[in-house]
Amino acid sequence: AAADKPVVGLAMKSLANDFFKNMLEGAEAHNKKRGDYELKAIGMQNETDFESQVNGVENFITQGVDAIVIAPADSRAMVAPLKKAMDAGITVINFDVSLDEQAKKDAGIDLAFVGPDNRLGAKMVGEALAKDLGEGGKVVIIEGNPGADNAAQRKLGFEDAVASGKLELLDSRTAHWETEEANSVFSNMLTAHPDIQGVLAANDSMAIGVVKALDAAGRKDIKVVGFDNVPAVAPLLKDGKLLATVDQFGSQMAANAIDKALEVVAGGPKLEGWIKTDIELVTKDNVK
Amino acid sequence: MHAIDNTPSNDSRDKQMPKMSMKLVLRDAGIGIALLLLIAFFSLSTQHFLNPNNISNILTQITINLILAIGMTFVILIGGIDLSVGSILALCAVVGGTVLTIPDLAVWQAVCLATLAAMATGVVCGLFNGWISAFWGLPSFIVTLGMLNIARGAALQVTDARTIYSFPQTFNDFGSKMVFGVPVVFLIALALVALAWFVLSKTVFGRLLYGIGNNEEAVRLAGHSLMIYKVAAFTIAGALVGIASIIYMARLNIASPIIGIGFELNAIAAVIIGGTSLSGGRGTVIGTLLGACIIGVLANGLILFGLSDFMRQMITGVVIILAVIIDKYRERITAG
Amino acid sequence: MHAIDNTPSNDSRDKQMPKMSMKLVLRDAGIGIALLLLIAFFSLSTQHFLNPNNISNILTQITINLILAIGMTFVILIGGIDLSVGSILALCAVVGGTVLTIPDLAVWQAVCLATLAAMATGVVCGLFNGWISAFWGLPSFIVTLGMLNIARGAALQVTDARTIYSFPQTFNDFGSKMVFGVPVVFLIALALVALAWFVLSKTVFGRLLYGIGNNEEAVRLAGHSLMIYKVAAFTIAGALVGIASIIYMARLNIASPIIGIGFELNAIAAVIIGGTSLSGGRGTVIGTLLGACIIGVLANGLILFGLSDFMRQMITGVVIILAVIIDKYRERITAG
Amino acid sequence: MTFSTSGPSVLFAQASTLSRPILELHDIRKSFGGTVALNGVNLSVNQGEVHGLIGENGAGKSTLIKTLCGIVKPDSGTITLAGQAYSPQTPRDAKARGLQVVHQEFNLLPYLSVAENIFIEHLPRNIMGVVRRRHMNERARVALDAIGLTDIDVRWPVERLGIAHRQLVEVARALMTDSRVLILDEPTATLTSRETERLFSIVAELRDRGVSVIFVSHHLDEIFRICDRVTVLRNGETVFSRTIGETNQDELVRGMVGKQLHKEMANDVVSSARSDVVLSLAKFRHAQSPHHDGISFDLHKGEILGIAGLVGSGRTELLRSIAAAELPVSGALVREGKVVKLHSPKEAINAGIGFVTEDRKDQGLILTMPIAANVTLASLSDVSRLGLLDRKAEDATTTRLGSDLKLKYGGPSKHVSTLSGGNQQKVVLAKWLARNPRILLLDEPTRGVDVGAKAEIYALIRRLAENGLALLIVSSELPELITLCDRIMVMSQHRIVGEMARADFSEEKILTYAYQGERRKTEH
Ligand SMILES: Nc1ncnc2c1ncn2[C@@H]1O[C@H](COP(=O)(O)OP(=O)(O)OP(=O)(O)O)[C@@H](O)[C@H]1O
Ligand SMILES: Nc1ncnc2c1ncn2[C@@H]1O[C@H](COP(=O)(O)OP(=O)(O)OP(=O)(O)O)[C@@H](O)[C@H]1O
Ligand SMILES: [Mg+2]
Ligand SMILES: [Mg+2]
Repeated sequence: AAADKPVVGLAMKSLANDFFKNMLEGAEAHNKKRGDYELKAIGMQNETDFESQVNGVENFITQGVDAIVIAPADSRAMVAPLKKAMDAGITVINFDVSLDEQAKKDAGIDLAFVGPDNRLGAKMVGEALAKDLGEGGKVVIIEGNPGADNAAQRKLGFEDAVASGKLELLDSRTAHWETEEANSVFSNMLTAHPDIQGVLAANDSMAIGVVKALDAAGRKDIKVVGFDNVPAVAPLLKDGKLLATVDQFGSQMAANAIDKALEVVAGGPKLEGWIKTDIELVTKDNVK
Repeated sequence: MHAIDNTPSNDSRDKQMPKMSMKLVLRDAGIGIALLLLIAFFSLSTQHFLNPNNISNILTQITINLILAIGMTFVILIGGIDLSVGSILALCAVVGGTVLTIPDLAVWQAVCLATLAAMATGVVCGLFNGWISAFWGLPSFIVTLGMLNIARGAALQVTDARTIYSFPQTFNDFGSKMVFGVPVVFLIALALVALAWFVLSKTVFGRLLYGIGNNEEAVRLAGHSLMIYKVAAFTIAGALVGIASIIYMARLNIASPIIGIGFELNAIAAVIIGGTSLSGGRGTVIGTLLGACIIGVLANGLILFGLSDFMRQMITGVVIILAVIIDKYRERITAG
Repeated sequence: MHAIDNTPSNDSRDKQMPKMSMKLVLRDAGIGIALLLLIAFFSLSTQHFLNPNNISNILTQITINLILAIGMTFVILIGGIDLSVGSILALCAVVGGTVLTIPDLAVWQAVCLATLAAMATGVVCGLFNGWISAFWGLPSFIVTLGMLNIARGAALQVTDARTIYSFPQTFNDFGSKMVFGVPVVFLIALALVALAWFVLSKTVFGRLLYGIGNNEEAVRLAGHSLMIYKVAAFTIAGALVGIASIIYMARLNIASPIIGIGFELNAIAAVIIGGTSLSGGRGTVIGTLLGACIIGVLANGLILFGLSDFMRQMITGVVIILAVIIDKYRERITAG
Repeated sequence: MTFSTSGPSVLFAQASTLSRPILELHDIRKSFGGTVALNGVNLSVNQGEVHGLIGENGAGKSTLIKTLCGIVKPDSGTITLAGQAYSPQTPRDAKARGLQVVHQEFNLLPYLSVAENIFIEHLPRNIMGVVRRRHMNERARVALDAIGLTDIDVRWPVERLGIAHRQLVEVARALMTDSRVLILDEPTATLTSRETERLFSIVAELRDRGVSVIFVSHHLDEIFRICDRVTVLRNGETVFSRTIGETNQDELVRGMVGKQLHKEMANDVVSSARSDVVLSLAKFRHAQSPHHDGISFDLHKGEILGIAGLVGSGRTELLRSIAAAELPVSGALVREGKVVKLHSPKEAINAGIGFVTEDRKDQGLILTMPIAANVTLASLSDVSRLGLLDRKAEDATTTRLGSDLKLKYGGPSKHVSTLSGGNQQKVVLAKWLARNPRILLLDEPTRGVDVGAKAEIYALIRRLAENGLALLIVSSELPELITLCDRIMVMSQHRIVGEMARADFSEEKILTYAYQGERRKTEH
């Protein structure tokens, strides 16, 4: 390895889905374009296996990387290993999901966050649904993995929208981010509450499962919103089967964070606070 | 047993025959009773359970698990286990999905080719599982645990972790087609159950699978090659995973390399709740059908019942155990 | 055979003994060889593998799996299996974590109470697993599959899916403490291995566990109560999960209800790669230690080797299978 | 059987008639589903006597024993032990009250050591619960030496032992604890005469110490040699109990089968052996054999060739190698003039070789499957078309062979596990007869088979030979070989040490050959 090129360790939650895959590709393209650093990326086999991300960070420290750019698997469990990295003189940038403020304070570290506001995004898409349904619209939430930080944020955002749009929340259940489970769980919710008017799905994979369940039940009157803007939902948005989703520009997120990291490594000023990245509501009108 | 005649006397046999078949019926009946209890409970306690729409929902929802569980029945009957079905499902789906989205093919061509490709993928994985475990005499638990990782890695590698979508519309429609209120995909699964039942109970091949599960050495010494039958059981399981993957795609219109995680445990649960012995040699595919129904009814009923997600999970665990306890209890009673 | 004297005759047997103990050594050696091959490969092909830091990383990383695998060895030796360890880990952690964060306790009090609470939780779950399967004669596969759901649901229910954190700093520090470059948590695991080895190979209790795995009916006919031993094996596994959960918390400084998913498969893999027979009655905890090392070295080495995640997963699968094949091959050679 | 051992002289003195009953059974009944196994058994065993328990296969002997040791609960009836009511719920209760049993089917732990198996009931331990291994091994050594099992190491796992050695290990285990009543369910079925003699001397010693022994056997000569009293069971009922001096073989047999035995047991039959050789071995060597030149012999069409030998002389392994259950390491097997190389049992069967194994439970039968399925297991192509089973044909085959073999069974669809030991053995035979082999290898074909059934099997074997089948029979019962065979070879230490034609048959001669080989070994 050329000693003059700084090494950046990119730690992501998973490489096994579209969202993080886009993110990695964005980072790789960025790496090729800049050409002045070396990129090492790791993912986890299972999004709840926090330990393997801790292991990954420890391995980065052993390899002596110059910067670690991390989308934490858990906002608290990652604090200790990242502190260890910082103590070893490694620049750490936190993106995608913010580390927990309290945990950071307890550990005595100060770390900026580069990333989107999940809760705001969820609120945005929830409000789009509220606007469509009008006050008193009956909705259900399909949650992400219980215990996952972004799932919790998105649920809060949905609940914000329910409150501000004066919607009626009939039920809220997890489908563990999965299409097939969302399909089953939602079919069953629909049986229990035939009067559902709108569905807030915490990611697009689950939204796809919900849309299929509506197709199967022949219900065209129910509106669905998702999150992430994965390529597979483009046709659904165009057909009007999906009302809206949120784009967090994942492909640029990692690249941006790496830029920030390299600035610090090159002697730039320390980052502080929350450097918010773009989020955008995607509907029929602006889908690509 | 008193009169010592050396041919089975007809009178005593005739007396015993109805009793025997009663017992055979009762064998599956234990599970059937558990299922009926569940259905009765949810019918009384929830409003929509017996609604025809809900019934067809349930049938759709158990289809994939049922098909996987049929294959698992073959494997468990010979005393094996297959932990890799979930991963193989993903691999079959991405292979099938890739074929399905080849441009410039007529829909029927694309569907036929995709089905063939998915089944071929499943067959290859099954052959690998069966051959490695039979040839080296390794426990299938560990071989299929390896395959679980291999097939998942391969599915991610060939798709580069991307979801495949945009399947032909007629194909997608097929996934939610109904005949007299019964989902077509469930009818396919039912046909597979019937076929498996026939193979297992009426053919020489099935007889030997049971034999191997009971006493492998006796079957070997009676002049049969164990290898063929073991490999065949895993291969059948693989082929069924291929079929399940096509149905998965028709239902959800996507093929993703991360689908099917944990499906193996559901399939195994269906088989065991259905009364098949994990050590092999005993069980029926009808039991498996009932087992899959129990799991499906439970998942559906508990949501209608309005239980929280976490309570639902706990109760699912309790019912899995209760179902086998009921089965055991009935066995004790009828045996005594 | 001719002179019948009642004192042990020595001649013929002394000749055969060295051969026997050589064989016993070789039994674990097959797995040891596989491990050495892996280590040699990674040492040569990657830069940082033999770096002391990396070694202690690996040791830390295998600790949890090793502790779970020790308990799994007990269960598998009696011919059972425990699919619930991952879920029980989460339940123990949230219970222990709750105790750990009780305000106004001195650190040592909190840690002691938390350890007790976590172990008690594990013991209760283990008792349940063991008692239900022994009393009803149910396959432990299905009972622990039920427990997998029950414990997970309970962990989510008691925490309402929230993560518990803010543990005492000294507790957190303990998770990354080193003695001469060896992580303290690994030393604890090693001590548990030694204890388990002693219990299994030196005590009456241990020998009867092996006996049950060999031929449960024979042990029963010899006048022993199977119940006690079966329940004990699962309870030991549960208590070890409790210990593992404390180490998990010390290492990651959180207790979350969603940790531990899939850990059971890793633990089972370690046990089986370590040469313990899935049908029970044969195997050692030393083998389990080696099996856990193989898994840990592989996970670490493949990352250092710079392989893509997906390739890594495939290769992990291949190595799991290869490890048992090597073991089988060696067995065939030494047997001939 | 007349020959002397170098062991302690065998004392078969008439029992010191301490006619105090220690164990009394009154009107014990037990049915399994529709099958009545015990239909009112009465039995009284005195202290310090050896009590023989005999009866046909399926008469209920093993079931009776299982009720005594807490495995099977009787439906009705009372048992008193030493004057007190006795109703054991578990094997543990039975042991606590001083009953020890050697069961008919093996109950060993294959991967544990011989010593651990012997001590499994009470592993010697210190206060920490740690096994005192050296102590255990030494005591196990003494125990094995005492029953004459000197050539195995107590540290070996039991899986390395042959079937007779396993039986002896079980006996050793039962002898480890002092008991009031020792029950032996067909312990001699797998033993050769040398081990049997040894066992008898031990039984005699126990009796002299006041222990009561219940002894089950199908060998009436053994009953007369060792028992003080004998009880005959038939169809789950007690027929009579007699002091041994008041009865004779004929009466016992009549009691067991309810009729006089025919002359099948006699040895005046004309040989049906012909001149054409159907199987010939040349320097045939199996994996365990220490000899380079292996084994060579010819087997003729219609011939019944017996192989005698002491336990562990390599007879089973020879048969297994011929049947390709294990592959031989060198040498040639010639079938009807052609050298054939057999790689699997399948090929052996296709070459017309059938193999009845000595261990029916582990290698012969699928216990939890129907009788019909077991009978047709080796000939499935005859009862199927295009891979579809023809149940009618299957049942017909079963019924036909069942009546040929005088099988006592409830129906073709009953599980084999519901049959008594001897009837199970007949199912194994039926399986091979259904296949119609040219050569049939039989390893201990009448193990656990009662006198009546034995006679039937002998007649059947002769009939088969007359029809041109070549039979190779390994048996540890010399009278069996002498009755049946046209020619007997004696094996010792994995080689053939002697051969004799029918005219020269005698037990003495066979045993002399058998021990010759042994002596040669110890002289080295
Ligand atoms: N578990 C069982 N279920 C059904 N029937 C049984 C069972 N055990 C024994 N029997 C039946 O009870 C009868 C007596 O069998 P048992 O084993 O006691 O005979 P046995 O006298 O020991 O014969 P053998 O000399 O062949 O060992 C047989 O008809 C047998 O089929
Ligand atoms: N797995 C094994 N490991 C070591 N030695 C063995 C093993 N199996 C058999 N032997 C030994 O091989 C020899 C031949 O055994 P074999 O079973 O062929 O004898 P046999 O004459 O048929 O006696 P039996 O009456 O016990 O059937 C014996 O000395 C036996 O102890
Ligand atoms: Mg018997
Ligand atoms: Mg033999």
